[in-house]
Amino acid sequence: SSSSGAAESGGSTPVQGGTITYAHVQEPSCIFGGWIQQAYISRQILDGLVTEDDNGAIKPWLATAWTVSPDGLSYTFTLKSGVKFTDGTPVDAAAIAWNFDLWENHSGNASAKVSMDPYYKSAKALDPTHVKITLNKPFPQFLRLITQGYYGIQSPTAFKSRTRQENCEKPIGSGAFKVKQWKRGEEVVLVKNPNYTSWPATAKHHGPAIVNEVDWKFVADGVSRYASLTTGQANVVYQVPTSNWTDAQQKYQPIRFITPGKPVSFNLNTKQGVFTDKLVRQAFAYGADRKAAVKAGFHGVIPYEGNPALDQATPDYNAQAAQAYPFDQAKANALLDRAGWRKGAAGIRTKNGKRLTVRLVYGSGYVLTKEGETVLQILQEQWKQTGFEVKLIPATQAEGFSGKYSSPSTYDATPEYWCNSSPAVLWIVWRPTTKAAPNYNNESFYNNDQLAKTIQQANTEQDTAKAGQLYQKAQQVVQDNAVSIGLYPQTSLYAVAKNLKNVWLEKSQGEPVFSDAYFTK
Amino acid sequence: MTAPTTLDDTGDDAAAPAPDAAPDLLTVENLRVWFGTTEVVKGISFTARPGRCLAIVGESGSGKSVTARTLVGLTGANSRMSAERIDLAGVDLTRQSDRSWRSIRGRDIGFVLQDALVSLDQLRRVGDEVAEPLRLHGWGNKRRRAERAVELLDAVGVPEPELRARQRPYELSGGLRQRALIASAIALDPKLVIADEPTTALDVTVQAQVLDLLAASKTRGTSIILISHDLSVVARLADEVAVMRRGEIVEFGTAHQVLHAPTHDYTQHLLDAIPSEHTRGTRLLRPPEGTTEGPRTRRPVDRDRPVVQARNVSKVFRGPDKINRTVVDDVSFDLYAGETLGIVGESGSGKTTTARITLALLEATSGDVLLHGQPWSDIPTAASRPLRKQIGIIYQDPLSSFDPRWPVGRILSDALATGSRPPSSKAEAQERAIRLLEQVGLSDKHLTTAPLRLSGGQRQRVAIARALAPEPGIIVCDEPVSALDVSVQAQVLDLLTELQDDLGVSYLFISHDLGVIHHVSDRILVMKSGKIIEQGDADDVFQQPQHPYTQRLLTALPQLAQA
Amino acid sequence: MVIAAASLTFLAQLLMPGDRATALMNVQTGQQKRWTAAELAPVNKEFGFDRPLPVQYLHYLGGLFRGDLGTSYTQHRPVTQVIGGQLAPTLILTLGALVTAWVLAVAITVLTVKRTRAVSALGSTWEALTASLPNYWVGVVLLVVFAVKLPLFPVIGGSNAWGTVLPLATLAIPLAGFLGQVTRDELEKVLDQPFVTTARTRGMSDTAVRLRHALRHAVLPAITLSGWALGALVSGAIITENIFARPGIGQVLVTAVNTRDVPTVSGIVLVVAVAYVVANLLVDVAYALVDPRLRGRS
Amino acid sequence: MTVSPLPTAGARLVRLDRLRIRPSTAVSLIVVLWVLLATIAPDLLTNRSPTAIDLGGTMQAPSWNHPFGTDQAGRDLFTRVIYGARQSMGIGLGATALAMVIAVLLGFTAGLAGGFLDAVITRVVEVTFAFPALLLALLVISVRGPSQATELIAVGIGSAPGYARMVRGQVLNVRQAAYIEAAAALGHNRWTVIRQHLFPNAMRPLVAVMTLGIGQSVVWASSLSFLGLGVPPPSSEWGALLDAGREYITTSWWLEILPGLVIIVVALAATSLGRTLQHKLEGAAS
Ligand SMILES: Nc1ncnc2c1ncn2[C@@H]1O[C@H](COP(=O)(O)OP(=O)(O)OP(=O)(O)O)[C@@H](O)[C@H]1O
Ligand SMILES: Nc1ncnc2c1ncn2[C@@H]1O[C@H](COP(=O)(O)OP(=O)(O)OP(=O)(O)O)[C@@H](O)[C@H]1O
Ligand SMILES: [Mg+2]
Ligand SMILES: [Mg+2]
Repeated sequence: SSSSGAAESGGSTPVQGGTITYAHVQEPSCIFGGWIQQAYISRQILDGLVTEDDNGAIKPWLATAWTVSPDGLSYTFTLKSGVKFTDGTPVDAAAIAWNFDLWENHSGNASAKVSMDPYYKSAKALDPTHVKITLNKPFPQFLRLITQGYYGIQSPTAFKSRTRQENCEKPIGSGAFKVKQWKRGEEVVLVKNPNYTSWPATAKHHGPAIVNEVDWKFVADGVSRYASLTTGQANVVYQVPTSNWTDAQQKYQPIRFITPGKPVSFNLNTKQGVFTDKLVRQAFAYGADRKAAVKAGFHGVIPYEGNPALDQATPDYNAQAAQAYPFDQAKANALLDRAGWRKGAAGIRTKNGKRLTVRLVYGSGYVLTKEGETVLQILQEQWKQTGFEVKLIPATQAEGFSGKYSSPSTYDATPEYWCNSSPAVLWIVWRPTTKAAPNYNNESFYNNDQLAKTIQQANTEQDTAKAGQLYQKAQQVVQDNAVSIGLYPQTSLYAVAKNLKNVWLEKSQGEPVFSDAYFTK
Repeated sequence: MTAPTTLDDTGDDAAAPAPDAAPDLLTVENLRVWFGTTEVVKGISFTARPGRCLAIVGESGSGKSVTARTLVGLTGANSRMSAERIDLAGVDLTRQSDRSWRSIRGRDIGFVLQDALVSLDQLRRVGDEVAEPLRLHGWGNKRRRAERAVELLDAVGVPEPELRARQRPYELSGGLRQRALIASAIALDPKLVIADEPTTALDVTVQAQVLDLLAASKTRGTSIILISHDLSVVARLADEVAVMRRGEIVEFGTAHQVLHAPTHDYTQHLLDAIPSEHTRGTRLLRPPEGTTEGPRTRRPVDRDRPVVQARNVSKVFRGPDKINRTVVDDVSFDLYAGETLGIVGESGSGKTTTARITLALLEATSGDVLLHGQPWSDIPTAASRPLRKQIGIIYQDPLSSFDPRWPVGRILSDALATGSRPPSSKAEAQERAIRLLEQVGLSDKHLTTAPLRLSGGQRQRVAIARALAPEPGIIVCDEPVSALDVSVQAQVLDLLTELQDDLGVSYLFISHDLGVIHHVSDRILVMKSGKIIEQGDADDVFQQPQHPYTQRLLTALPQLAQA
Repeated sequence: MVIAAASLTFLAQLLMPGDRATALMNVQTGQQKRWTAAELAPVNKEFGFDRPLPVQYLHYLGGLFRGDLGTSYTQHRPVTQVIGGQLAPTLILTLGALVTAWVLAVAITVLTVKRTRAVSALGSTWEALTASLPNYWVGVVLLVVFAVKLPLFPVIGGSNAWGTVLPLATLAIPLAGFLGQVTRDELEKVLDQPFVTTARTRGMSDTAVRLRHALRHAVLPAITLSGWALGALVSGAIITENIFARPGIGQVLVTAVNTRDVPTVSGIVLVVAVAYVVANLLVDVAYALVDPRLRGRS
Repeated sequence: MTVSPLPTAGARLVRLDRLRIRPSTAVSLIVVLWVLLATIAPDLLTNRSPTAIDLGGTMQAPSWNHPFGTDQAGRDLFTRVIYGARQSMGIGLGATALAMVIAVLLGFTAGLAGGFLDAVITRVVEVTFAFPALLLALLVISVRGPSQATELIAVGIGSAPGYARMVRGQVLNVRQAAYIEAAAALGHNRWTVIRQHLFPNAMRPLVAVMTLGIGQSVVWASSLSFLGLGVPPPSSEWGALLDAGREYITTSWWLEILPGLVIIVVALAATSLGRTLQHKLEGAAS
């Protein structure tokens, strides 16, 4: 139930120009990169090859048309002609090919790379307006994947001739805005690109941006962020605190966006510790009222997601699988009894003198918000009643980044999400680890050949319906084995002032789009 | 005991104006002051006249300062005052608004506070401080005031007044500060100057200069109220004397009459307690009522048995400015069994340093000290430790020499344990501690008292008890009475002489008070700038001083006889 | 000492567990996973993490002496620039807070010390209360009251003057309480000093006595503590910048620590150490100005 | 002047009167005792569990039933504050004790050894003093990860240099005292003097400073929690409560304001007790 668009025009008079003040949460260290925080802002500056509309259909952007070879191995894109980067160089086939090469082979963007791996083979400019991408195997999800913000096209000339610092702070694209100034710690000032010609097919107007500037502010504190809107200092705010959502719905234009991909779900360590036993994993899933906890923690604003593999906004979502493991303590108790865990002192179960302890490591403040932490605390209390001793271990960003909690010996469960517009994200997350190619994204350390095969088949299956069935099956396997336990989808909550119209969200990851927005008098 | 017959009855009354020549400047009748509910001044009356000096004397805490402060309306917080009459040249001082008080203070009454050394703002220039009353009372302009301040400093005998005016109080010696304070008090030529203990903490020579200064302004017609507990100081300046005790004036009369023919017992008691050459070999305090005391026999000094021998001792200190200063310079002396060797000298002359070297608490730069003829000062600390019980010390400031956490009992048993006969049980330690306390005139109820809760005299006595505990044959007494008023001082001095007579203890007795030294010493060393400039039998040194410095010291010494 | 502080930080961070290249890759992708050696190799090479630690340290030290603090791992620009851009707002905030705290503390003590019982009690209670206030709580409450409920000040004021008022108050109020307590104790003592009584005996009014004589003595301990207060102010600034979304060193520091941006953290420590040294020099100067007794010494 | 002996009868009364407990001190004492009780036996002050959730009664404003209201999981805030005392005070006391131990070791070594060792230690202390305490804490936490122990260590290490300076100054000060020389003059050896006189007297004023420090440590620890670097949930350490309550300040004020007031009152009480103690000790020393 996503609604990406809140603009109902009419009523008051539109105004040309003006400055949109947008209050975002986190400040990235560079504007372009593989972190979703970077995608939000680079979407304003860089254009993609194709985009996705509200119905999930792939639409033209820099590419006006494309053909797929019958074997599904090559994609030939026709580019819009006359489009220029803001440094004046043309957006031609060579530039596109160079960008693909950058992502795949020169650490240009690890998130772009991991989405294409291992299907991508090469990119080649056929002539200035035609570029051909060749794959190793058929991969119909390819088009959907490259609609994401990570695939923003940059000017090769600028990238090669400028310093790393310049590329970091002011990437050169062909987008509706360009970076004027980055006041670190405060805001990025974006000014409109007056020569903008490459709006996507999903744009709500044709031509350069209507407003002159976007002040992209960073306001980490939720109270301040929402207050900046209520006091009129900001026109749009990101991540409205859920406790203010009702208020925001009454006073502003609310936009709730459920980001497709893997929802926030607990990856259970199947390699070491208590969760090597499937019965215990299932008991864990039954043992707490996740639905009620999510409702309480997020004040009913964010939906519960029972499917741990994909969330409801992702194509080929398995709604059936989402129904598994309803709250049922009796069942949880029975499963634990069967697994040999007996209730001991203070209600905590033990087996062979070992306590049923779950080390639940979570990224505090960057994976889970305060609201998410509340959900954990509620769950912890409920799990206790079935005999689980859940230890909540918050990891700081520094610890998270340093990879401290990435080996099987460091945790039993960890909530994690992965924003991705395609069900192909299943491959990123569940690809088995092999000696030659470890998959560190597989945080359950779960190697299941049947699951791997199913996802691989789905990825290469050219028949959409068949592929859909395979993806659904894969989700079912994940759910049946209870290697991950669903919680809630990554959700963005925006509130837009009433006098600002036509702010809409990009479909693949929910980045706000300001090029069509205008103020009314 | 009667007043010393040697007190000179002639005086120099003739020099002072006739008592009734001038009308009263200040009249105080039935003044009472309370702090909270305690009455500290209990209905006193007195008068002060132009060109004359009224002295208020009395022991510490008798209400002198409170009376003085009341006269300028600054009695203090939580205080209450009542008087039938306080009249200053026709102005009723009992009812003054804050504003009118401000115009009286500094202009009509100059006030020299008791704590002279800290009565000038350390952070401001001396000239500004002296000129402050001028500024406050709108006298002249800034430049004139600065000039006037220099003139005033010059008038009170401050050398190089221009320089001094630009310096700050901490750069001046105590005597100069005292004079600057007086300069400030007389800046506007007030009719009345109140000087509260203007000479305590000053060397005798400087003290004489300050008294001369006040005498000079008296001759100019100023009325002076001088407050002091030192009767010999009073004798030099006062025309009338009021003796205060516990908030009351017990005796009032001309200086000559009060000091030479006191009518009140208390005044007599005070006069007796003053140590001097005349009191040698006698008790300063009358024995308690009912006990009769036979003549005391002094134990002879054993000249063959030197207990301490200092040989060519020198000490060099390296100052923070990296300059070496010789603080003790080639000092040699012998102390014999049963003898009291007095050391006098001005502040900083190296007395304490000499004492600490004698005790081997400080290593001499050169020279050494023998104890009972054995090496002492230059042996390792481990070797000297067992010998320590033979030599004790009474510190100048007893309070700081006690661990503030320890009650008297613990202090004493600790000292007993270090002696040659350590007590074998707790009970014995307790018993012996009580005996020590009784010896110094205290009792077992002081065992559990913290030193802080003792009075000055009691502390001094505990210090003595501690020094006695290990039963040493030698005690170094460093200014043991400098902080005490006469009556307590007398008590302590009596105890020390008694112990010497009874036990044959030897004393190295340091003091800058010549009267005290003369009272206790058999022989005297005079120190100046680290050197011994004169030594000899006490009477010889006092009667025929050889060194000019000693002579200066002795002439500066105020005498009761001057009244 | 300054170099020692920076070196110590640098070394401490090098020796910290966790791989810097991994951290960098994760920062760039918003992940918290491990990476293969092949993926890490280019990063290691680019930043020289593959060189032995002593070599890295010597390289850093060499840079320090040339005035080069190195390049930020995450922002890809010189640390001098990273810090330079953020220094001014923090300096304005901390120094402004120090001055404000002083003015408040002095005014309140002079007005309330040794007055009537009620007034004195009011003054000392105010000081005790404000001295116990945690910065963050003051910040949050001020923000909600004066920016959200009564929109007098901007919520996200950035570094402009009007937006600085609330952050300044957040830092200054607790500090004023602290300085006030110290000054009050001292002023109480000083007002009992004989030289104060002497000034009164010359006919000086109470207010003049306080301002001309007593105050100068009473501020001495607070001056000494101001040097120390700087450290507390920097700590407070980190919190305050966080609450008011204000640019500044504090924010950069938290981010740099989180992302293991070693040169930036060391650089900030260096700057703070320099500030500390300078502040203490200034304190000494101020002390000597107020108390000439110290001038002759040392 | 002599002190007149106390009358034996009623001596007790006089003593009590001597203590001269001012009302503010009495209130502070009560607060501190209350917190100590909460630390030792929280179940005496409340019969609820601090983690018991009630999804039907979330975000309730203060009432008779819930004096401090309830939070987003329906937990009783009053109970959480009481149970949080143990962690908060644990950190406050622990950090102060740790800081003291470090400070005493460094300060005494520096003060007694003098010379080169003194110079080195003083430098090190100066260098660490230049670190803002929060930065030290950040570094410690980034290495060790947030936990009660880490927070304790961070706050402890952060405040140690200040104490170390004080201890050293105190040692140098006491070393000069006449009673130290007096003890030597009696023939005691060095260690006896250090043990009997130097150590206890150098430490004496630190008692008051420690009391002050405990209040400050509680505030410090809560600052770290406020930055999300504190004790992991579901702990109800006071700083953590504030951290959780912050986003509700405009919607459910009590979640932020009430725990904040508790911290302030406790810090205030500790500070005021510390200062009373300080004045008493100072007064006794002069
Ligand atoms: N501010 C005050 N509050 C309470 N009691 C006070 C105060 N000032 C003085 N007193 C008491 O008043 C009495 C008289 O004190 P005062 O200072 O006048 O003595 P004094 O005769 O000047 O003694 P000294 O020779 O020691 O200066 C003493 O008992 C003293 O304790
Ligand atoms: N530890 C020390 N270091 C440096 N200088 C010192 C030291 N102890 C004493 N002095 C200096 O030695 C000189 C003599 O001091 P000493 O204490 O022996 O004098 P004093 O005759 O006892 O004086 P007073 O009568 O004031 O007690 C003084 O100038 C003093 O400053
Ligand atoms: Mg007096
Ligand atoms: Mg001396």
